[in-house]
Amino acid sequence: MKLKEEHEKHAVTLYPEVEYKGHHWGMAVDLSSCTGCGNCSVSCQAENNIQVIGKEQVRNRRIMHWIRIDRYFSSDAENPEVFHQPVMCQHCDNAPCENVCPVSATPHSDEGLNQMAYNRCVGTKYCVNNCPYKVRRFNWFQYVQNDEFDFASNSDLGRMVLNPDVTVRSRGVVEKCSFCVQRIQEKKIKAKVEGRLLEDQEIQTACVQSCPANALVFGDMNNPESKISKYMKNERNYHLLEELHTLPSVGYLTKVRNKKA
Amino acid sequence: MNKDYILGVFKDEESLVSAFDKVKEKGVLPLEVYTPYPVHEILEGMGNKTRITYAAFFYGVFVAIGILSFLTYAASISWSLNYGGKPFNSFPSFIVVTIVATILSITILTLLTFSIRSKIFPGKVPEIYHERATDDRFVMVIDKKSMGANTEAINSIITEYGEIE
Amino acid sequence: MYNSEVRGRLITGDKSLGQISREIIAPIHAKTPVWWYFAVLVGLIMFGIGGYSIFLTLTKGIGMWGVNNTVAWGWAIINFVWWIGIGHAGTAFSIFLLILRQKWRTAINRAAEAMTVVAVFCASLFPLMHMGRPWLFFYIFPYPNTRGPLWVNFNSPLFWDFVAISAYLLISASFWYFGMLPDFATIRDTAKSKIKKTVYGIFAFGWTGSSREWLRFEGLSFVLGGIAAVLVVSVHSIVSTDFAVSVEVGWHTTIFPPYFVVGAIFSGFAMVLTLVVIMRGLYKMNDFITDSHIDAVCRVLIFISLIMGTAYLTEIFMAWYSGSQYEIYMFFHNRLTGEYAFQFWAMFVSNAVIPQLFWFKGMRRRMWVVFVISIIINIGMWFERFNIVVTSLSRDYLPSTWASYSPTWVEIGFFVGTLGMFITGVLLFFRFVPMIAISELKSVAKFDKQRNENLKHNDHE
Amino acid sequence: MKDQITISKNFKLLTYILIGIGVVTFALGFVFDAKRTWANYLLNNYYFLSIAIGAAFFGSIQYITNSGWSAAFKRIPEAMAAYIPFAGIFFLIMFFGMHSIFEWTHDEVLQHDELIQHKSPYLNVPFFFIRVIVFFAAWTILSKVLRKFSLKEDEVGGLHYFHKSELYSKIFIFVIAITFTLFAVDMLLSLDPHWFSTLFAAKSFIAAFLHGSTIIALIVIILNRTGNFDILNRSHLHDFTRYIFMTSIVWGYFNFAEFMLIWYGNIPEETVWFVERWQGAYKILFFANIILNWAIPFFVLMPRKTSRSKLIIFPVIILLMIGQYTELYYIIWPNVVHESKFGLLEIGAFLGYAGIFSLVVSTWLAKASLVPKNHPYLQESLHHHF
Repeated sequence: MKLKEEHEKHAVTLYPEVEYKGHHWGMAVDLSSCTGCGNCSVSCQAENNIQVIGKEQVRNRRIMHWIRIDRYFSSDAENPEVFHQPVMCQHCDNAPCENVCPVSATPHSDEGLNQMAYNRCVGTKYCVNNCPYKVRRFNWFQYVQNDEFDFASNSDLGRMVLNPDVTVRSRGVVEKCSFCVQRIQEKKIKAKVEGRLLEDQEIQTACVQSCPANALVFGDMNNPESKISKYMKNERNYHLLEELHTLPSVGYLTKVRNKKA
Repeated sequence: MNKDYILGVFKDEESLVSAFDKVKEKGVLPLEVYTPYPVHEILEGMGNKTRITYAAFFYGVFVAIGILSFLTYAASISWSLNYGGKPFNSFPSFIVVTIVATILSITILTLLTFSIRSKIFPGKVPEIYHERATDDRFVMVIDKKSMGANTEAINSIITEYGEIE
Repeated sequence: MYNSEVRGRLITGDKSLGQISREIIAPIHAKTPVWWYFAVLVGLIMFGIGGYSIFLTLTKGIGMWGVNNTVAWGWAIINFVWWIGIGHAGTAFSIFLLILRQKWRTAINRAAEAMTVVAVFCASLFPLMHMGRPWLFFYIFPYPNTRGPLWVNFNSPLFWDFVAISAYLLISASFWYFGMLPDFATIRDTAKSKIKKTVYGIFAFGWTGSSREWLRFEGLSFVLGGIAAVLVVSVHSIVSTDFAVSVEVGWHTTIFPPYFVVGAIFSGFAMVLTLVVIMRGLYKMNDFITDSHIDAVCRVLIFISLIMGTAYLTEIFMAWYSGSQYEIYMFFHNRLTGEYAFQFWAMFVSNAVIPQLFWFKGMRRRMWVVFVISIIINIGMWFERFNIVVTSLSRDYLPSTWASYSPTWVEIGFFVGTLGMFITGVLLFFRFVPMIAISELKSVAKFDKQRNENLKHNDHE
Repeated sequence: MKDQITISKNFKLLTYILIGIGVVTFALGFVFDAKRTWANYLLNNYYFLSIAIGAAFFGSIQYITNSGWSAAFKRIPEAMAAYIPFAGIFFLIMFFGMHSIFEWTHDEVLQHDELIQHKSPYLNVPFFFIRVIVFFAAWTILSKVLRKFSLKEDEVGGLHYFHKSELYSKIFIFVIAITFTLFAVDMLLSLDPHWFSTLFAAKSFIAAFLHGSTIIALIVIILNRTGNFDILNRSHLHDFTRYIFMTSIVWGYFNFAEFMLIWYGNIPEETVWFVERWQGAYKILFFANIILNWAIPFFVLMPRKTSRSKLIIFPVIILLMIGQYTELYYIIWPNVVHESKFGLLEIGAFLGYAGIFSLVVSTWLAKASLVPKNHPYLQESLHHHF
């Protein structure tokens, strides 16, 4: 873990880090468990009404799904070793995408979420450029009720499977992983109504819920007892592109392989 | 033509300036001088002063302070939002906006001041003494009353360098 | 005292003041030549293509362009920066040469400023149209929101851009317009036809040329000049912050603000040169825009070209010196040799190498060479923006997101449309507005006379 | 008007005393606190070299822009450029202090630091001194050539040497632009071998130009006070202050641009330099730099009246001289001395160098006619008025 110490030593900043007094949502991915099955992408797509855009647009590098799975190959090319890394919005506390938005469409919440106000977005796409992880998605076309995109959202039946808790984004708007904010709010309200504190693991985002390998963990990083806090303190934990000092709320537990010496 | 004044018309800058200086020596200040381009001796000699630069400076100072305080108010008091962990009062960022917005405001205000003070605005009907004053003639307008006893002398000065019309 | 033996004459042909006015105004009074109608038609057709492209973009979406999730800014932003760079010439020309007291500027600055206004207008279309929802562009105004105090983000370089470009458009237009008041008055007073007298009379705002007016006019030019000097620098610096404040490799570098300003002036001067060479040829203005004027612009271009070359080398050197693997990859594996290496070398050669031909007097005095090189610089500066915008985006931090970019015809059509707009705008300028600042030219005409010891310098300040 | 100036005995004596103070200070300094003394050595070397380079640049710019007004004063930048070879010798002597000044010269650091290993093809002692020698050779030769043309022009007249000077000025500007930026990288940027900024060299360059122009104006004013430059009128002063004003704005602009972009990006590899300088006395210096080098010249020299008055320009010049010092101190100290110490050592060292610089410049000024003869723009310059 020399690299990590190195980064921590050099993690110098010109302004103080923001303190999160209430919750501070975070996610961890155990790369040792992840098999790259893509279940998280699919469940996210179902939960968050993500449009199906067809292979032509995918070929044009205009994918819409909020989690993508990056594959890294190493060792020899004939029989490579591979590991999979699901990359969703990292909800950086020093998010480069937020401060470049002219219309305040993407501020940071008090709970450490990187939010999108779809109504406010005018689609300058600067945030898309300035995200070092490239996890922001742009609605290049109107995908709903458009004959050129004759997929789920072009028929009445198809639109009936939309999740009513999540808005459908219009053309020209940027969207991205919200940490399933609708689920967070639902559980928070439920706990409040019942007059109790939120329990750890009570909130499950769509990807966490559907991961067959339990590689994904979601929770409150401000709660020292939570599973996520333990994951974050794990010595295997690192952040993607840590050297940019974006302070992501997503941690990755590095992959461990058993190899002959 | 109204005969309360005489026009001295000159062909070049040197003649105008020489005649102007001599007329002034006689203690007579022309009503107005019309030239196709600014002649500094005349601008100084006519004794008018413009405070438009000072006006612009003060516009600049007030606008800059105003904008900077507005930005600070809007971003850190009225509705403070966290953008990427930047402090609410992002002073270095505000400087940029302040500079440009100040420049914009100075320009608008100075142009307005200029228009109002010089009475220059679209559709104004100009008072033209001599048609060629904007082309190739330098025209001096002298009030007959102000000449008094010097009428003869001034007439001869003007005819020496140019002509009377 | 102006030493015209060493410095060369500002106006050839020993013209009287009356001749100066008449010869410059001649195109306005003369019958419109046939080529003019033809050229306007070409401009309008190009503008039509642009209009159709904008229509498609508006009705179907930005997806009509070649941009994608990785390279989210494409031709639109390249062209925006390119146009705004060209738009810096006019003001830079008038202001910096005024500060350096270069008297030869008087023959060219009007054309340069006109070009500025048209170019900035062309430029401003791009950021508007490249928005996903351009009909909501007013969200960028910092007005107190009706549902509560939601202000805009003052940290955003795009907000700075918005303020800067509107300021620039307004100021360059008014700087240009107010400079023309005396000339409009000249047209009004020399025109024979009633209609022209009235129309130009309205444009002249009742200017008479009295000493009081001149005094305030000088004060105003001084203020506007001083402001515009700061503005030119700050506007393009702000455009550069669109890139430089990001964390993208190849964008985030501290040299960007001055580098963009210099680049803008470079491309602007090149465009001025293109325009002036055309203007000289079409309207026989050789007596006012003499060979030594062209020569002077060329020499400025050598100087700026050297600065550009130094900046390119600094960037490359610093990329290596930084020891950052991303920087090294960006410069040595992507820009210098990668997919867009052609664009990089096109930029380097046409901006830093080819203008060096201007060291030779023979090159500076051959109009077709000057014309060709000025066009090459314009193209080279376009490639510079391509190099910055696309190359950096296409290969950023995580290899999984690397993507290529090529424009669709809609984007190209949009660009063609602005070119058409520019051509039409410039042609209208040639036809209806005195293309050389008459009063300023008159004020320097005297320096060509043999005996000018007694004359004082009459700078507009 | 006399053709040549003579240096008064008192002035010479004064420079000798100053040099004496400097020598004593350095001698004592090396005994008691060698590291800090080497830091002083670097600072003052760079300080006066940058002024000389700035002046040489100023002289060349006048040719390139065909400026007429400054023709009568061109001997001053020429004399200041004569200091360049002396500075070269001082920089070569710095060989003995390399370890005290530059972290990257330490072998044990080099072994553990990958970043410095990466840079070592460029940052190594032999190549460093090869660069120093090449740069100084280029500057010395070109400035001597320009000086020679200028003196020849006095004798011969005509336009031949004028055109030659113009050509060489262009070359000189190009050479200075490339070499001085690399020089600033070597001397200042490499003090912190982990940090980089593309604008840094350009900023150092503009600082040299700013302070070079300032010192030219200072010398002109002093010479005028001693009755040598009767031709100096308010328009000349205004033009000098314009140069100071403009370059000061550019300096402020560069300084702001560099800081703002790094502040905004907040990437640790870049912020580290500022974080080190955002504590204790350095933070005060951060603002002092801006006030001295930008704010005061900007607001004081903006009105037409103040920029034509010697009484007002003089204190601004003094403040700018302090500004150059604080800026270099701010750059050098955190990396070399690690503490913000200021005392007799710093004052003595500065005085010593000031003595040498004044001696060199005055000697060269006295070598030729103070106002050039036969310069084609001389009449324009003498009758300068606006």
